[in-house]
Amino acid sequence: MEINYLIENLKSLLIKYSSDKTQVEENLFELFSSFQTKEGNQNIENFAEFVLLASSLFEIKARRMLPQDDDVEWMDEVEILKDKDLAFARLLQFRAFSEIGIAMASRIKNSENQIKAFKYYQTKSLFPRPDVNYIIERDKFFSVAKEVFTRYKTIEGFKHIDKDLPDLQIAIDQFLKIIDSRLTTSFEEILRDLNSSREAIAFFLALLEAVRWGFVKADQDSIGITIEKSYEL
Amino acid sequence: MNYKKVISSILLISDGSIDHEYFLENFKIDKNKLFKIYEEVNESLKENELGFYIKYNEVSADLVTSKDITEELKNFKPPSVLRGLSTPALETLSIVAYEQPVTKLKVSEIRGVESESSLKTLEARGLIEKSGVLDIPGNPILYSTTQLFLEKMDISSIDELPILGDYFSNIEEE
Amino acid sequence: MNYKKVISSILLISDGSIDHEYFLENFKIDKNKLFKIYEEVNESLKENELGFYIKYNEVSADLVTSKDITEELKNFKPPSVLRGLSTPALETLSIVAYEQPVTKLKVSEIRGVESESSLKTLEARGLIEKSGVLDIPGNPILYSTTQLFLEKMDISSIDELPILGDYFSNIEEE
Repeated sequence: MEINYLIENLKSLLIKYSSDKTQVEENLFELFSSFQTKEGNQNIENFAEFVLLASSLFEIKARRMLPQDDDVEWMDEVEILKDKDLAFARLLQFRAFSEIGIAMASRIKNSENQIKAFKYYQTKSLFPRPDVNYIIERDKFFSVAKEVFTRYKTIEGFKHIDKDLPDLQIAIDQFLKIIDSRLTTSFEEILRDLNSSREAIAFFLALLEAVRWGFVKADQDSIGITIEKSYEL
Repeated sequence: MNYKKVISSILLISDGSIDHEYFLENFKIDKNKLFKIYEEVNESLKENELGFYIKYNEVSADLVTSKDITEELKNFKPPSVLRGLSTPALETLSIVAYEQPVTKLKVSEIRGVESESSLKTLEARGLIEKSGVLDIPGNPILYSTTQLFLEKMDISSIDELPILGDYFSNIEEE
Repeated sequence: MNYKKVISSILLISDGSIDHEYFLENFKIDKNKLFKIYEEVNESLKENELGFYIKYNEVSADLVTSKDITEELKNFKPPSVLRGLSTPALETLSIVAYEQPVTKLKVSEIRGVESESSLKTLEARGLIEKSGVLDIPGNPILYSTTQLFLEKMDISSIDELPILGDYFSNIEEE
């Protein structure tokens, strides 16, 4: 039940976008209030994850990455910035790099299928000691040590970096597969086939990404979010 | 000297790939001859159905397993350099790759968010490194991709990175 | 499955020798068959004059360089790609230095990333060594720094490493 409430809230963040900041703020406030009322909840980790995702969504939202209604509201907003062209270029640039990052990752994954010979230890019997020319710069060594232990001390602060979040790429692939087979569907319909809140989150993010890339169009009405395959690409 | 024998075994026990330059200098042979030796080794390995071969590009060579047995080797596969890397980290990696050398500020500007932790994560993975400082007040640190990044991308220099446009020729049509 | 292909490549990428048991269990073959495969691989390697072979005893097998080229290899020490120590290697080295004896898991935990390959690199360079096992289930290997490390750092014992102050002392309290 809680999770449904959260998803509802996230949906309003996504779809009911309003240039009125207070709307977004209210939504976030509600979202966070709902965590507070769950005092002593054992699932605090799940919620923490959710807050993280919610804030990522909010961030994406804040960057106006999502296409708005027909009146291209975001253009007006870009106008507000001193240098419209620069802002637009950056927007494109960001979209580009975001996509390239994923393309590069799949290329790296592919190349990692070829595993390298690892027999360096055999040189130990060939040479008394590996004769590798290197020096350890003391200052660098200590500054690295300091940095790594500082990081460890504050590891809570950026644990999310390595946190085992749902694999977005897999979710996107699955999501697009569903869209390809159904052409038109709704977010609710997709949720029905899922087994866990984690998957729901992943699919929600996948929906965002797909909208962002222009693979699908999403509309919200009183029933829910309708998703339609986009043929413009 | 039996080059085939010595070169194949050096590739076996080397830590990482070996620059062609190393063989050319030590064995006083030319690049054509060296590539011919690689090819001879590879033919032998293939004919005899051994599961590895010499993979080489314009710069270096190494012994690696064939792609067609990836599934069977999965127990021996080292953890991926990408393990646990988030989308933000990948974004940051792509910006460093294409804009290098690049400062933290520039990366943050492009992404629209503070990018220090992503840069640190990528640096700790060995995918990027500090490559110098910018000659302006404050001397901000410049980041570049590493040799490991090239290896992982399966290219021999950053000039071989695909042209940006190739990734998404669709954007302009939107 | 093409056993020859898979077994030869597993031996290529393994870190150390592989117990026959591993192949027998995973591939459901008997020891005779396994040894026959080793011999087949060795024949192919020998016929084609490649500089390595499968060396095996009653317990395990590994792909090693042929004895007859030991001399040549001594003259041509394979160069190391990582001539200096990369940031990941330095990070790992500093953790081993300050936390020794320490397991791979602990190192990975502190760094926040899988650290196996860095440990291997440092071990291969003689800067750290296996110094025992932890007396808990699974008996994880403990790593410590070596005499060479002390020499490189120009200190006579690890007690001479500078105290990292707050950074370090707080960790133990956690």
